[in-house]
Amino acid sequence: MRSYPSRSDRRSPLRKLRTLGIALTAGAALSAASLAAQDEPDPAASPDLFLRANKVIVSPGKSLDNMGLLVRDGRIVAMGKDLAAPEGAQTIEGEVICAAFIDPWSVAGVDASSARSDRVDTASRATDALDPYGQDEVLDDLLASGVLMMRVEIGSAASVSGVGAVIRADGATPVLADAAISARLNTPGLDPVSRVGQVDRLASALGGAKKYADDTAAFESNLKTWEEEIAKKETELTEDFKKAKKARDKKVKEGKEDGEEVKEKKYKEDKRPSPPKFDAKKASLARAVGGEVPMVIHVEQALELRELLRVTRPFTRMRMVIAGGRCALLFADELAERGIPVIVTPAPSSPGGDVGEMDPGFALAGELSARGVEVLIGSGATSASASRDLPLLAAAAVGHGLDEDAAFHAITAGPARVFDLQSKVGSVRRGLHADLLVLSGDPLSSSTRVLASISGGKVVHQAGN
Amino acid sequence: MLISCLIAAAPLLGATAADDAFALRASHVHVGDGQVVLDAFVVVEDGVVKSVSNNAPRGVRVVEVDGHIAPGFISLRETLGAGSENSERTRKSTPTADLSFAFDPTSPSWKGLVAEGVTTVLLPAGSSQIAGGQAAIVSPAAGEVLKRNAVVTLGLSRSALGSSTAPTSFAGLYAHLGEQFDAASEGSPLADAKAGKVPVMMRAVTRSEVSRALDFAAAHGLKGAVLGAPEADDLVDEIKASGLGVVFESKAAPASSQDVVKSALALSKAEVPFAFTSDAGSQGPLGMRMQAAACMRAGLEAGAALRAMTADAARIAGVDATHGTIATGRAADLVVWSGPPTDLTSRVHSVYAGGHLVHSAHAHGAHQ
Amino acid sequence: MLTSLILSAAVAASGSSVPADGTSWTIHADKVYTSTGKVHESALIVVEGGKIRAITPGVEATRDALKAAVVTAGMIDASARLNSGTTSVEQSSEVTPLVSAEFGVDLFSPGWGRLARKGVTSAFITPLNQNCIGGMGTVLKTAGDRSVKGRTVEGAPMICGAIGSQPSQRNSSAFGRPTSFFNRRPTTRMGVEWEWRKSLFEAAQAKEPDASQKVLLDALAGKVGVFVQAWATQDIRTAVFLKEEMAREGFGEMRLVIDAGAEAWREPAMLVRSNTAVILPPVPAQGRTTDGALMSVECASVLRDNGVSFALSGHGGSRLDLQAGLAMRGGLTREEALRAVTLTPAQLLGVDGRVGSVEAGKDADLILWNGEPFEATTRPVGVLVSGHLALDPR
Amino acid sequence: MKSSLSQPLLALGATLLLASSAAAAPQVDKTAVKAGTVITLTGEAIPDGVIVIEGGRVTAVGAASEVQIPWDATVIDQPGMVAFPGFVEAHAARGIDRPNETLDVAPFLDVKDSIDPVNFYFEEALRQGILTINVQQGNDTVVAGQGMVVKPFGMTVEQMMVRPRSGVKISAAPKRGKTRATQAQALRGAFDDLRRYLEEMVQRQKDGDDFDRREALYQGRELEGEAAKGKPLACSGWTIDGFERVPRGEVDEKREPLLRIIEGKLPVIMWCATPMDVHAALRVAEANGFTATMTLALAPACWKAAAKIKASGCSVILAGLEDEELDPVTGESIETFVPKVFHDAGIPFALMSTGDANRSLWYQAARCVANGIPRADALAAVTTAPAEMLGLGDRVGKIAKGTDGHVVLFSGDPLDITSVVEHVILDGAHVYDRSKDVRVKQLFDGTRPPGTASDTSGEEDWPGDGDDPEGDDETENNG
Repeated sequence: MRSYPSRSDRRSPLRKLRTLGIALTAGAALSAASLAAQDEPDPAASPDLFLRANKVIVSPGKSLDNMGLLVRDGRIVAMGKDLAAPEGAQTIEGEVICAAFIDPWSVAGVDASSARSDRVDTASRATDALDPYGQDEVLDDLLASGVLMMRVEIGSAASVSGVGAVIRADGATPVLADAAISARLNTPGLDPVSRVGQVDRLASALGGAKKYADDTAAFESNLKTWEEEIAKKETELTEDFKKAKKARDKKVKEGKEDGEEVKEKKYKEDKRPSPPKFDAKKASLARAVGGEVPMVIHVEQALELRELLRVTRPFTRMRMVIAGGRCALLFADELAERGIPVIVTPAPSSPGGDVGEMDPGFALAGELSARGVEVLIGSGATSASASRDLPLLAAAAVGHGLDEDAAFHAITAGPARVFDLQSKVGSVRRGLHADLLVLSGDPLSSSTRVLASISGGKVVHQAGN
Repeated sequence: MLISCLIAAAPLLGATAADDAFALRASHVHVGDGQVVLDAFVVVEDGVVKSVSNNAPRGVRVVEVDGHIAPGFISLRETLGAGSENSERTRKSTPTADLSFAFDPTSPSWKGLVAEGVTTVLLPAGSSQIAGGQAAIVSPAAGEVLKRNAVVTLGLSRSALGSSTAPTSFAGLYAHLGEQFDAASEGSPLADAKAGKVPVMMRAVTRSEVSRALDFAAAHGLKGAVLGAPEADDLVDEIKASGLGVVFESKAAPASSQDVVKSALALSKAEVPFAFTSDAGSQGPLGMRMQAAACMRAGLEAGAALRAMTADAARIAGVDATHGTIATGRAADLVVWSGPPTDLTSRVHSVYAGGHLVHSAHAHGAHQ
Repeated sequence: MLTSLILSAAVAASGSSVPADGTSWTIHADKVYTSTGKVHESALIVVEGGKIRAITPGVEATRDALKAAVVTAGMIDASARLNSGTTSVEQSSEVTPLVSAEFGVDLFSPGWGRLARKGVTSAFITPLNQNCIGGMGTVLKTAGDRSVKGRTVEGAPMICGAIGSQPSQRNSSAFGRPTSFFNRRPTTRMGVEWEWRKSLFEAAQAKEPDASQKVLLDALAGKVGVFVQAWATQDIRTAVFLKEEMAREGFGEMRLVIDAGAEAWREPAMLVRSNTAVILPPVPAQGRTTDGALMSVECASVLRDNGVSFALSGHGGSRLDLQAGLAMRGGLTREEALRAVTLTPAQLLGVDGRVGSVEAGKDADLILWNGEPFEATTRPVGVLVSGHLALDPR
Repeated sequence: MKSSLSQPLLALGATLLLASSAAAAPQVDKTAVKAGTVITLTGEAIPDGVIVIEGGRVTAVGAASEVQIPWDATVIDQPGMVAFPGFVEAHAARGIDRPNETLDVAPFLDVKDSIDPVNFYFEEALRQGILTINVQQGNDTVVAGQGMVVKPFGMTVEQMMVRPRSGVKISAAPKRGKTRATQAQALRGAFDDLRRYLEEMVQRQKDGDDFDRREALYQGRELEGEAAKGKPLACSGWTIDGFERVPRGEVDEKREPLLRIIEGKLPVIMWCATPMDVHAALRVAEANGFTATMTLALAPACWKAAAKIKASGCSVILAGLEDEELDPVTGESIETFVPKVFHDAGIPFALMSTGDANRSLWYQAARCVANGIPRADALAAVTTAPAEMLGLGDRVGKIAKGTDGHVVLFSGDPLDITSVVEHVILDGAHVYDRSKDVRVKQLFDGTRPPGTASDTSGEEDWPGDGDDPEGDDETENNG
């Protein structure tokens, strides 16, 4: 099991990797093996695990007092006030138990060059760039800070950057290999015309993908009808065969007599319809247009966002998510009405609360949520280690007007819902995956410590050792 | 948002008439040295704290505030408003330069900083000079210089070395600095630093830069602090022995820079005074609190975190007689919080600088 | 009788458990090469407070002794090139005798541990070779104390510089360029030689010499050694001719050491004549190395055959024990190779009073080998630096 | 520079020696090598042993007392020397004029067309006692061309050839201009494209057949039952129904090698620069069913994926002996001796020689011994192990009845730092004699014997070398 104790001295996992030798890499290898077995919790997880706390936050704003939790094979199998620890179960107690934090916008666990690349397309996959080795240190710190899952992207320098994944910080293992397609409309230093141009290019790409999807659908129906016709024709022909043969034999006979070749009857039939030329990029983008996966678009400024909201109206099935959105307040009503969530990144670097500028800084989250927009809080994929700040960012958002439950939602249930994982993680219920935190106090309070991090039923961090 | 800003803007123009005497009553009063007085009255007179006690003062207007009162935060480096005016490029050393003249009181960005509860700021010289000048301590809210020639700033990191200007080597740097100190005439800044009258702030980043700086400080009997030193925990014994403090530079995300977090914990364990910087220009006004909160989530006590942003910061800057704590005779730089001041989830209700209300988050709230 | 006494003392010492400071040990080796020509069989070495206290041959290992097949003195890299690069050399002038290399030292660089674990226990640190006369070098232990002072091994002072292409690299004429102090001589080898001669002459003829000229005067008088990097034949010649010219001028006999003398094998007679010592650079992978100098594994034995005093070096990046092995491949005996990485460099740097051989009273800088030293099939399995375990054999 | 007139003549002489013996090689029928020690690598070393080579193959090996030397055999008697099978280089992107094409996917290329018989590298290999070399393209690729196993002697590629089409070089590490994500994408794309191409082929065939059938029905003809023209697709990764309908000959020759890869008929050498590349490599191999025929060529850092590799059953070629990482927290360097990790994990491994003349395969093996790997296993990693990987286990890497007539005579034990190669017998022909070696004689001036081209393929082709403190060359670490 790959569980690092929190570092008490200046020793990094590398050292441990070395000292523990292969045993550790076995862990990493194992987790990578689960690439195939997607989102199923690791069956080889530790034995029974029993958690107890004075307060269990089952979902934002809803908590139960003095509960026990039983974790088995990576899942929460029982919850109850008078639930007792079974024989031989590892027991961890704390003040608060809640769902693990999920960073909806991160590059942690992704190979750095792929994360920064500008050479990716819609068919590129974040799962191809997961690096459990190179970012040992970073991932280790995430486990300690309670951020156990991230939605990761690649190609932060590309306008459209392909299929992102939701991964566990523990070994950078995928939970969901196709979490979202992501695009960017924030190329710095462009003049207004080309800024709008960016949006139009995105729009036409979406349009192209939609057409490709339609063509494919059309081909499939055509093929169906053609096959039916041909089948019919074939049965007819088989029925008429004897007659046809007689006729021919006759001809042949006559032919023999006046020594000339038989002229065969010309046979005609409709050609088999051919599929549209295969295009991996379009095929991938089409899934976002069709709403199979969310479409996350990083946009900060008003011009782009206004344009974007306009051009995307026709794509009714697309599930759009705005990332960044410093100017989102200006369009709060439309965002709320169209149910478009916003991943706010209250970067400490944004000049605070200064309304001379368009950037409301830390107050953005609070004000958007007050206007009925679903707010997620993400670390902004600026660097792999940035995700570590997630609970701090959420807390700071509370300090600037966001409701405490909304802030908690923004880094747990929210991301889980937006990226179709609510049936697995993001809240604490029987049957859900055991991705949990045991805390010494309220999740967002600065004086709270993460006592234990449980990822897919495994204890991946425990304070003190 | 808009309203609050207008409110905040007003005092900066010095428009409010100061209450010459009033008292604030709060459920918690954080003195700044670690202790907390419950349900206390803070009496302010002529911009100075007159008393902190549990019994109501007579004859002064009492303002009930709901929440916690804490000393205004002190940032030990802030280049906001100074822009690039804080380092002289033509010379490697300008020890007598006075940073108070780099202070731009009208810079709009100060508002953001005040709104985060920072009432006192140290303006040091940039790190590209070796002896860049004397840092000034200013009140961004009042737009005033509180103390000139407060701290001598020294740049002992690689960024003080030139690639095609002398010195290019640490040997050259220390030779140069040595000469500066030896040549320092009575009463000059460097002489005062040697005499221990004025604290120094030496920027040193890598461990070897820090240990060289410590040696130099020991050789010349300097007091004050090292600025930078993210890996201070690796040198905690040496630093403890040197009697110097450490000022951590707030980093861009992640604020929970593990180096700084580990170092802060180690220093606090060894009882070495340390402080943070806000660097709002690059890190935003919250950088300082984020860093402190990161340390707390890793185990630093709230009291220690608050000290680092108030009392200890004042001590390092040599202004602990007037700032950094809520006690009789100290400047009335007070911040009213919705909860514990070190908790990121707490909001700033109102900010007083020298007894003036300089920021109020909501039209209602602090004042009934 | 006597031995038995020492032995009992030794055993007593070894019997006592290791003191807290962790600089006292007993070590048993099947074979000890002392670097002084002596070889002890099955010897017990007692280390106390970082010093070698006693060596007792022909005894069995005590229970708590560190065991090794062979023990030798720690290696001394006379050209370790372990400094923090450009920040170690003051380039605002071409001649900076007052600069001390210790300011360029970064004790926290991983290079130190790397050296120590490979058996290098002392290293000569010089300013980067970008100046004609860069400044004073210094000998540091590769592990142990956390301060430069604590690591320093006081030796004969050495002024370090370079002759060849390096010192002229960044310089240029001011024409059409933004002016910087790089607009100056030397831009050629001639210029480099000119800078050397100029500064030496000026020092020698100065009415009242300034601080840096005093250093150069000591160099001319042979009180301060002159450590000159010179890869190729023409540069080695320049250095020697300079020394001889100064002698003719009656300025004094410089104590000259050629660093990185890859092509010293070409004209050994000249080196003998001028009694100049040579530090050989690592053997290049394919014939040629810096400044186009040619070198092969045989160079060391050529110098030996001609009676030139020489040491081997690793330039930080290359394992010094491998260099010794390659010298053996080129014809040196094991003992000669050992001397060239221990006692000889110690003598050249004037630190042989403390390090360079396995003798009672010297620093406990020891390498524990798992076989005969410098073989490709062996390596240091334990290293002591001033008694500190830099590599634990257990 | 001591350039004498005699020197070029000497060089000429040497080449003549080589040339003549090359020409002579077929004629030399019977050779017997007597040596003080014969290391066969099939068992204990034989003191004072004899090796008899007839028609280029070893016909007898044993103690002088037991082996009968044919009366008409040429006897090479070196009582002071040690006879050794000769080293096997499992992988070298050298001796060719350019290690890589710009093309992403080019499995149809063959190094045969770029091997340069007079390349300096082969001369040096002979001098180092490396008698079997698997020449492959470089790592800067997605799917590169096919390699070839050669011996470092001969005037033409045909003379040198031991086995053609020895395997295709694939890289899991990003080619220049690609990232890990796009490299994996390109790799996946290459095989997806093959699959789509084959599916379309089959579809066209099906359509055609169906049409013929219906036409016959319509015209009332009996359709002469068409026999399946091809073989079914034998890929354990994926398959295509009705592939047997397609005649193999119709498969585009540019794609044909990929088809042979997924059918496990063409071995793969997969380059990985980091442990995460190993995951990518195994993913694509599993998906396309060539894990069993894949050998991993690894940069030192890949030791961290040892467990994963062990599970895959792949054998590995190690480019570089030591991995060094800087602890991100302390900045301390952490060294790992890579072969030990694989040895302890029980993964078959081969070593690679660096460009350093003084630290060839013998040195790589010796370092393994120094770091605690048993001598037998260390020697295997430069002889029998790579031989097995190349499917030449019964021919090279050891001396036994029936193996190729290769013998290297060392001046001492092959792993001694002072030992050098004195003689090389290749297919029974005496092709190298150190006493006549121009370069050794002229060691002090770097001239090359006339007619040897320089080795153009650079070391940078193996990032492993760079990471490897053992494999350093003149490094000024004060820049």
